[in-house]
Amino acid sequence: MKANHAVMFRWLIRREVLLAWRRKADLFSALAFYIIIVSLFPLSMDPDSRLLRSIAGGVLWVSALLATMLGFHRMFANDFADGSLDQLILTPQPLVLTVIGKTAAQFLTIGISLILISPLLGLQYGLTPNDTRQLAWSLLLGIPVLILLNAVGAALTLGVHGGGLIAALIVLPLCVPSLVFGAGGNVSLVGAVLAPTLVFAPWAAAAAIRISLG
Amino acid sequence: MKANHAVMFRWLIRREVLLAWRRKADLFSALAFYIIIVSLFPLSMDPDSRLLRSIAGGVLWVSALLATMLGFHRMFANDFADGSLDQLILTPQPLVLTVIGKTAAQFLTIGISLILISPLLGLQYGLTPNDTRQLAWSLLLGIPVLILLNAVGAALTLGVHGGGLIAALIVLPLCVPSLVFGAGGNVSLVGAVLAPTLVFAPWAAAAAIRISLG
Amino acid sequence: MGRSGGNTDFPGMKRIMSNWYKFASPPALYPLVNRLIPWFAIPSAILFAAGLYVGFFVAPTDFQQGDVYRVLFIHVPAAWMGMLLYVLMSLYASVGWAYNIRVSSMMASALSITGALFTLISLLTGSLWGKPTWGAWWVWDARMTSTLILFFLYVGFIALQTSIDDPRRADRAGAVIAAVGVVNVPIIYMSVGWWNTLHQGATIRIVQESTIAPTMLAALLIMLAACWLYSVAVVLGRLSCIIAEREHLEIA
Amino acid sequence: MLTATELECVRGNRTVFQELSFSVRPGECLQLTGPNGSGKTSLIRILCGLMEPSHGTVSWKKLDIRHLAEDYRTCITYLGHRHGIKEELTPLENLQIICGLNGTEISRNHAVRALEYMGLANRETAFARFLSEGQRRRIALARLVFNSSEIWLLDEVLTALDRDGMESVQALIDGHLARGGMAVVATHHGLGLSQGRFQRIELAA
Amino acid sequence: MLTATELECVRGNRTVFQELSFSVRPGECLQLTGPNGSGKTSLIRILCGLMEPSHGTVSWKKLDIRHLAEDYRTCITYLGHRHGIKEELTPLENLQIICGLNGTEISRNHAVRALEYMGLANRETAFARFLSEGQRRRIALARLVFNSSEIWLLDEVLTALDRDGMESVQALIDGHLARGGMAVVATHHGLGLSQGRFQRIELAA
Ligand code: HEM
Ligand SMILES: Nc1ncnc2c1ncn2[C@@H]1O[C@H](COP(=O)(O)OP(=O)(O)OP(=O)(O)O)[C@@H](O)[C@H]1O
Ligand SMILES: Nc1ncnc2c1ncn2[C@@H]1O[C@H](COP(=O)(O)OP(=O)(O)OP(=O)(O)O)[C@@H](O)[C@H]1O
Ligand SMILES: [Mg+2]
Ligand SMILES: [Mg+2]
Repeated sequence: MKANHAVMFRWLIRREVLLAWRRKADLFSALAFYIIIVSLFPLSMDPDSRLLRSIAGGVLWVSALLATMLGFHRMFANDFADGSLDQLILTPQPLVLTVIGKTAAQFLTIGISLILISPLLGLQYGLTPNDTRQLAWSLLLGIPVLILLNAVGAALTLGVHGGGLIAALIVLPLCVPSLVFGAGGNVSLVGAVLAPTLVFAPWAAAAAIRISLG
Repeated sequence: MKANHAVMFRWLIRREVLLAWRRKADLFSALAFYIIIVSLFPLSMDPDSRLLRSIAGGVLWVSALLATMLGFHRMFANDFADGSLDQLILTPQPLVLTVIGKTAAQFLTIGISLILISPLLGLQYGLTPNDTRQLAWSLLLGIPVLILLNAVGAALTLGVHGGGLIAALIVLPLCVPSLVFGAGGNVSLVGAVLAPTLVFAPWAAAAAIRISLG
Repeated sequence: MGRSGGNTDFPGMKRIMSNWYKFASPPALYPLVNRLIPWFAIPSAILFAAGLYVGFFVAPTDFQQGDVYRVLFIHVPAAWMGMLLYVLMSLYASVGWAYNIRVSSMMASALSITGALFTLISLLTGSLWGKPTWGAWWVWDARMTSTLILFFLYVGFIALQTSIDDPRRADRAGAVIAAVGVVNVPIIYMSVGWWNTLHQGATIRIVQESTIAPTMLAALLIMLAACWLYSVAVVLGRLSCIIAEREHLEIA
Repeated sequence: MLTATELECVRGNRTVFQELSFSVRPGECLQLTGPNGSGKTSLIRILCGLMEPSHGTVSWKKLDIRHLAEDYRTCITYLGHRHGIKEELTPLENLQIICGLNGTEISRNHAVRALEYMGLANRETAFARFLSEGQRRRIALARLVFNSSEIWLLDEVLTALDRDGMESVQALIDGHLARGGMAVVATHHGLGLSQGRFQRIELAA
Repeated sequence: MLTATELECVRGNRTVFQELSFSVRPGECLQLTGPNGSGKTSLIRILCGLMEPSHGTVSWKKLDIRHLAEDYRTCITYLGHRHGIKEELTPLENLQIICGLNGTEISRNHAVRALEYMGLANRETAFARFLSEGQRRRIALARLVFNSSEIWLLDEVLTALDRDGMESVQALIDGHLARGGMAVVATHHGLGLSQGRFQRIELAA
């Protein structure tokens, strides 16, 4: 049996990526959203470069956080609504693996594209190449945390009306540490937050799904 | 026949409000979400009062946009998914009235509560009573714009054909002017944006719904 | 598969559990709970009276801040209770989940509201206090900020539980989020502290009188005890309501 | 009289049906049968004006429904595959609201009686979320009990219903025809209708 | 052998069924009937382990399925009211993915043949969104064509299907039973099965 897990996992990833591709719209709107939010601030305040540079990290991080929020509560909700979540749960694969697969796919699609576009947006704020590099790194380590936490929130609110918002409520406070460290530009601390999240969040999410289908 | 429109409209409002009430969680969490986002920004930057005051407008507006977006893209999607949108369209009421009714209900529930809470949040950013008043006004005029534009977007994304992409790319940029004016604290310009939106958006949304159901 | 408490998988565990279940069955506890309430309610009322009296009339006026500082007698205990109750809540929730003890889960729900309330009070009194002392209703001081976030954690928990209408599911979901939350609390406090020291400019050190007058200390301690008893009483009260509601639900 | 003339339906790039003409007279029931994907749903949606035919017209009392718009919508009752039942509402609320929205308000105890007729006695005030598939379907159908609109357009109306369910629906349609109403019903099950003139259109795949 | 002992199901605050015990042997089909809301769906979800019975156990080859977990899941195939078909995917993709996810990969032209068997010839590459209700249902059912798992759990399997559809499904179940498989089928329609031993449980409302 075990031998098969690899195969199943590959199919899971293929499924998720294919779906993401067919739903380009979501991906693009998340990106567009990110870009607009980030570009808004310079427009809405006096363009004093020192001021801008000092808020750059914060704005980019919070916007990234929000852009991830927008899509991810649908991570399980769609599958729940059309019954394919039942099917995913009934695959011989342990549910944790399924969760990991889905989050990984999310990271590979939205996550990566957010990270890739950030340096460009950094330019708007006159970030030095050095700051930019630091920011990109912190996002690279931080966004997985955001995604994983979102997965837990999404799983807990399955089939709950207004699930998206409630998931956000639950998740946002938990995102504070990575937000603070990331925006503060302390990459290593973000990594320190990532490690335990990687280990525990998938289990929490899996448990949450079981509970929600109870 | 015409006599009935009033009755039907009352039932529509009753329906929407009842649903909103049953989904209290939605409303409540939209608010909490708004508050949390607003409070997160300072955490991601240097909390010195001058800086905070200068970004306050932007932060409150962006957060308001989000709080509306997170909830409202489901505005028609729910009704579409369970088939009750068909029923709404087949009522003797003109579709535009239905759209107006739904958006009005949204404004009366989530919209108002967002506006009411904003001054409090202004305190966190050390806004002067004067700035606060200005901000509240700009939100009062601006949030309807956001809701209406979201309605159009939601209508376009119904059934998630390729329309989703178009919707995102149309609606988000359309939000930018009100965002910029509002965040910049220019109430009269926001009003200038509101007027045409009030006139055209409902028709656009109605048309969009027809298209999506094709 | 629905049951997620791994413990139920050991042979024999089921029996123990079912005993627990009988032992801690809500209906059995209901009368006991109701009988306990006054034993905490009355003393807390007395202590409140005493504490407030000492705090507001006996304790000397602060030479720096004048009489404003007396808010401290409400503010500080409230803040502490807020933090304490969150930990308790998570504990009860987790136990209720792992061993499938309904009362324990109900206890968690009961605690969440009271905890949130205390945290809110500490926030409000804090900012009431902040206005005269710091000249601002709100200051992004580390302690205040982390209290605010703690409040958000409470709100998330409550929102989740109220939005789920199947009580069993609400309990379990709450347990998950409470567990995740309590693990995060220290990290959050640490991060906020780090952030605050990162931007020294903004930190307002709450000036600590080198020596608190003994009467002040007494008042503070009395108020603390009063808050304790109050929480126990209120939580038990809420618990009995929850039991009544749910059992009634199951009878109907 | 409801008349369809030379209807053609193109979905995507495939013609589902063409040259479809028929008319339904008062007291008459038109049954649509045909294999999956033969166009029953499409046809019904065209008949209520939810979809545009790619060619041809649907007319009601000699007038094109596209021009009649609201005046036509007051005359029809449509039930689709997806029965717009709100899970957060109770059967009672669902029923009263849908009636109110159609300008035919219905008193609480009429509503209760309708639901009882559909076998939902003493479940009127449970949230629809807690009801089974068939029970939800029954809420949607309860709308037909006190319904006096001239045209009923029912898609897969018997899905998910048990025997009694089917019978009571058939009884409803009978009564409607007897009152001189018209019905267009798409179904895979035979409709055991006693009353009323019949007409069957078999759509080809 | 699949055995259920003293199952009890409580939804919300009402007991749907109690004291339900039965066992299904290889080559045997258990048909669940009963009025709407009698607990067919609940029972099937309990049998696949998606729901916890409030009391009682389900065991497979004498072992509680709660402990078997994955080993049990490899043996079952479940189709529910909501047939987990992704509208953004083509029938082909849907089929291959669901099979792959269950560790029973299926070659492209096997998939095509399965879909053809379910009457979706030359629709394999249209998006499921563009298919009719029944056609979507058929995609989900195509999974059964080359399916060798021992237990089939089918809820309302004949819904929305036309005559041929029903017949081909019945043929599939026949074959499955003939191969010594087991099936639990909830349906309101009679199952015209020729082969295999039978067993019917009538759930009371
Ligand atoms: C974990 C939460 C909190 C704890 C444990 C806490 C504890 C304390 C304590 C022990 C004092 C006594 C003053 C001292 O000697 O340090 C104090 C003072 C004060 N607290 Fe808090 N507090 C908390 C949150 C807050 C919040 C949320 C606010 C405002 C919103 C606030 C505002 C103040 C103010 C203005 C003072 C007086 C500062 C001064 O004495 O100069 N505190 N707090
Ligand atoms: N989520 C739920 N919460 C509470 N009760 C529920 C829930 N879902 C279903 N029920 C109740 O459980 C009973 C059984 O539901 P179930 O869906 O199993 O019936 P069923 O036999 O499948 O009906 P149908 O033939 O209509 O599909 C019904 O009376 C229903 O009211
Ligand atoms: N949105 C769509 N876009 C393109 N083609 C579609 C769309 N919806 C359905 N079709 C096609 O139109 C044809 C008719 O679909 P329709 O739903 O009317 O069939 P039906 O008779 O209702 O089938 P069923 O008995 O399964 O309900 C089908 O072949 C289907 O593939
Ligand atoms: Mg159809
Ligand atoms: Mg069922």
